[in-house]
Amino acid sequence: MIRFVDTTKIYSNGVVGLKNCTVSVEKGEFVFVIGASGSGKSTFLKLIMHEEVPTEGEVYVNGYSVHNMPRSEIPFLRRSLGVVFQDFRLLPNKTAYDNVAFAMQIVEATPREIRRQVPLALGLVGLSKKAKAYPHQMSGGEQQRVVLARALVNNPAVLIADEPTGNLDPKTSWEIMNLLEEINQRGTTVIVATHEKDIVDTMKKRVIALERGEIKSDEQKGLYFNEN
Amino acid sequence: MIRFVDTTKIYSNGVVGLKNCTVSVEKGEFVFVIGASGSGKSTFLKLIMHEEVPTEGEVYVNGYSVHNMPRSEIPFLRRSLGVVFQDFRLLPNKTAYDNVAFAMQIVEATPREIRRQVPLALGLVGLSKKAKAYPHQMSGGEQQRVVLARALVNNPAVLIADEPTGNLDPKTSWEIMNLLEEINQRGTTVIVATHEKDIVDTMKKRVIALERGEIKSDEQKGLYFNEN
Amino acid sequence: MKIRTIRLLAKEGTSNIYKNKLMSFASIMTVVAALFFLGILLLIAINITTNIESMKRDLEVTVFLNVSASAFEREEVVTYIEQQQTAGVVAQYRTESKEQAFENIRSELKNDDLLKGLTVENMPESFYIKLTNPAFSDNFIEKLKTFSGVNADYGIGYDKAELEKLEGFLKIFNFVIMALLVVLMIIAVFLISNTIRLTVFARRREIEIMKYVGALDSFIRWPFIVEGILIGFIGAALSFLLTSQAYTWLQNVLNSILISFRLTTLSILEFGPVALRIFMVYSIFGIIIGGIGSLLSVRKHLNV
Amino acid sequence: MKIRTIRLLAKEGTSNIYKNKLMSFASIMTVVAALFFLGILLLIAINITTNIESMKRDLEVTVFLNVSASAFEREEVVTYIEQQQTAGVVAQYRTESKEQAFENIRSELKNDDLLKGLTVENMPESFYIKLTNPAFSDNFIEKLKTFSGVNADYGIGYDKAELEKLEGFLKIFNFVIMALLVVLMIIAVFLISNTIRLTVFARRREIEIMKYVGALDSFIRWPFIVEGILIGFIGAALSFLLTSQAYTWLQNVLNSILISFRLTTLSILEFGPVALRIFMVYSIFGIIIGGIGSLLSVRKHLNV
Ligand SMILES: Nc1ncnc2c1ncn2[C@@H]1O[C@H](COP(=O)(O)OP(=O)(O)OP(=O)(O)O)[C@@H](O)[C@H]1O
Ligand SMILES: Nc1ncnc2c1ncn2[C@@H]1O[C@H](COP(=O)(O)OP(=O)(O)OP(=O)(O)O)[C@@H](O)[C@H]1O
Ligand SMILES: [Mg+2]
Ligand SMILES: [Mg+2]
Repeated sequence: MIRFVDTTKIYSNGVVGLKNCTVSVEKGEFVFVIGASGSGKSTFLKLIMHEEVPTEGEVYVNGYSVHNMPRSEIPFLRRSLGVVFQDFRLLPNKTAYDNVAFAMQIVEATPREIRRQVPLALGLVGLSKKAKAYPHQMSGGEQQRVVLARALVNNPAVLIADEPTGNLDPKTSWEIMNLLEEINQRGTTVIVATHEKDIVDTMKKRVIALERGEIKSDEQKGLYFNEN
Repeated sequence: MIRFVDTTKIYSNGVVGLKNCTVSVEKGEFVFVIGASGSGKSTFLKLIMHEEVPTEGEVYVNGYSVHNMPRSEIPFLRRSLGVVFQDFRLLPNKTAYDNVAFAMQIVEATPREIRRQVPLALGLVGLSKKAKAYPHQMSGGEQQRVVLARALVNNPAVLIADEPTGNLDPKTSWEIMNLLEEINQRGTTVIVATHEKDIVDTMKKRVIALERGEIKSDEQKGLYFNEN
Repeated sequence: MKIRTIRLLAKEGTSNIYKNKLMSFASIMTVVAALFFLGILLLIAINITTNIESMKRDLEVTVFLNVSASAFEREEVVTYIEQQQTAGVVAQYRTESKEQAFENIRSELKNDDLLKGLTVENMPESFYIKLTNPAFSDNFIEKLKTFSGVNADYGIGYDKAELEKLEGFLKIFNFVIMALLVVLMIIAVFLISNTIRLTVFARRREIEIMKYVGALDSFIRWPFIVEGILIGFIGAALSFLLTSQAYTWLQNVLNSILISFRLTTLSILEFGPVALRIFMVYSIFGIIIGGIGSLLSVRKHLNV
Repeated sequence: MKIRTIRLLAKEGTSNIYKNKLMSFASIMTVVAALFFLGILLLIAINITTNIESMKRDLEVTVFLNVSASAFEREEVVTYIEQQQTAGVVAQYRTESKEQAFENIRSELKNDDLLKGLTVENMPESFYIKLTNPAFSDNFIEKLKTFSGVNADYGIGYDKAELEKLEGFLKIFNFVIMALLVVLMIIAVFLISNTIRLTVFARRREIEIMKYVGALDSFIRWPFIVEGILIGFIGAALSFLLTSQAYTWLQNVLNSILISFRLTTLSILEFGPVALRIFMVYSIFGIIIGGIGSLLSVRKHLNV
């Protein structure tokens, strides 16, 4: 499903984002990616969605080889992924509803499907009442949940979430995590970069720990990495 | 120091941000503001820094009455506060160093002071190595710490932090919290909106809990609000 | 692409005009300003050309008959001129009789001493002929010379020098105005696409976000193109209104100046007859630049 | 505000031009385009005005002496004209002797019949006088009439009609060109400030952030004003270069057209003598619009 082969990402200013990373995630897995701030979690996820391209090595996602991909295929790769961005990336001129609907419009869903799925997705993240609000009219946590709804709405094969609960209170965080687990049980591969020790420790999923761009450990039923 | 008198904030779209809130924070206190996503924490903090103005009621901060304030005094109110914004608000065209330096330039600090203080502040948040990086070249947690450095650098009378550890791993979060406590011990009033149950429970500070815009509880040495 | 998607994208483009008010306003106003100035200049050019052309047409061919020309000889000439008039070569003509010629020369010379040798009888009759087009003059004059009644000695007058001067003016004027129009056109294209580029630049984050969510280039591009075309068209329509108002006002002021200076040979064109053409030019210009400007501006930001 | 802060803000404004390349480029190019077009139009206007003015000066006062005027009477007139020349009223003059007059009338009339009564002796001598300024004509002509040698019957010729026609042209032209220039100026101001507004709009978040961090309005404003002024000046300088190139080229082309049409009375101004003035106009215009445009654009976003 997702495979990194000796992948290295060095940013244009010389900073190492990821170093000699070899790892694979199979279909249907639920994986936590942990690590200190700046350890390369987002870089790892950005390489999957072709936001960044590897400097060296290879990345394969859903049958695409991301490291040398024709421009025209990138949108299709991304459509097979649902992404919760760490910095949200909501369209500022669209309401919560329209932001979620947008993800369906680009795959040319019928208006009927859109009318059914979008409220459902907003309901799942507990934002039915904010459907008409614009991003700047929502709290941080609300925006974050809209992004999650957008990532879910097309039932992607892979769900990538970069700190999806960073702006959420523990109760809502748990609700969201349970939601992700449920989605995972329905067959979606889920990859979550997170800092929530509680959640990682409780859920007992596979944990990939990064340190300064390198994979430090990769355990099934892992715990939140105990720093020193 | 900071006093809310029956303050209500209703946003232009009719959403209630804060309702009949009466509370005061004295000089030198350390206060956690907690609550579910959308409960009004950011609204509370935005009213203090005059980003929003109350619809009803009054807000006093550092001797300014925020609810009806001449335009020309707003900058001086804000200079008496150091703010960590939930959405960061770094200047995109400036490096980490310059972003922090900017906060000193506006109060017309001498170049010598700037050269001394800025690296110090960046060092405190563990970002000495990222001084030359632009915001888009930093990870989420790194950006968040630059914002904190900017908030600290002028030794403000009040430090307001809106989820300052939302993008940080537990270890770094603790370092930051210890830093805030240290600053508080040196006399700065600190107000932190947060979701980190662990931290709130461990630090045993005053906790103001919000629910749907209303103050639900306000306890010295409080614990993270147990929902239901 | 499905039909409902096309409709969706068109709607999107339209509503973006409202949503980005300041930027739409800026773009529309740039189109208005550029087209307005282009149009006014074009109208002035048309006016001047028309006037110089009409001055050229006002040049007369002057033909003197022999002092002793017979009635038959005279008739021959008149017939020829009138036949040419039917053929569309001659626009109009007038004759000057011997009596009129005498009166004219007398009032011209003033000094009676000089008139001693002149009588009505030894004055020639003459014709003043306006051609529809100065290009006919050479043939026409050649033909006239062959009539026996025509006095070839006096020469058949046609102010070649004046004609050449006018043509010189016209050429200079056309050259300057063409240069100005070309430059102005380039500037207009440049300014409009510049503005569009800025407005798209201000929304580059949005474009990037759409790409990150998996949108195809065309899905992102079309609303911008629709928006550009609409902005171009709205700008053109407003500019047309402005032009017609401004031109009508200019026309009135100029007409009163013309009258006060008795420059009655000059005339200012009406706006009505050229209105449709101006509107078409504006619309096509606006739409094309708006659409292409958007297309090119968006393209740059699609590469993420 | 402390001196080091002023220096800081000036530096900030300068470096922002680099940091926002696309937007600086757009603004500068708008300034270049607007000023360039303004300048070319201005130069054309100056040329046409100068030429019409010189045509007005080329109009001659025609004075006939009496056929029987004595040498003394003639001398009186010549003395007066030359004295006026010294006084700066008369630009130059030439005389036409009786012999020349006879030759001229003979070649003009062509028909020898008409010349029967004319001899060299009964032709008048005449003067053709160019004035430095048509406004002197009335006084000058009045005075000439008082000389006994001057033939007042013939009238003292001065082509009032031609003068009025030229003045009419000049007035129309001045009016049209002033209208165009004013409109163009407004459009230029509008376009430039429009562009600046867009570039500031694209940076409104930055402005807001600065405000949220506690910056004074002036602290935010000054870098933008410096940036605006610099952009205005750079645009003006580039526009000046472009104008001088384009004008020199236009001048060459027009000169060759003028020569080929033998319109030697027309002349095209050199760029050199007006260069400095044009540069000043451009700079002042660019700097003022750039500065004020920035100021006004920033102001809107300071209210947070
Ligand atoms: N565009 C970029 N250009 C240069 N350096 C970058 C860029 N993006 C990230 N980096 C650097 O690469 C390293 C890894 O960044 P990354 O965003 O992957 O961290 P992260 O694990 O997501 O951290 P966080 O938990 O704070 O989000 C960091 O040191 C960061 O400064
Ligand atoms: N500018 C705005 N316009 C309209 N409604 C707003 C605006 N800002 C916030 N709100 C609404 O006001 C309520 C309180 O928002 P606030 O940002 O204070 O929540 P919060 O406690 O900070 O939440 P979070 O933990 O998710 O950041 C929310 O329901 C939110 O949707
Ligand atoms: Mg990250
Ligand atoms: Mg908040």
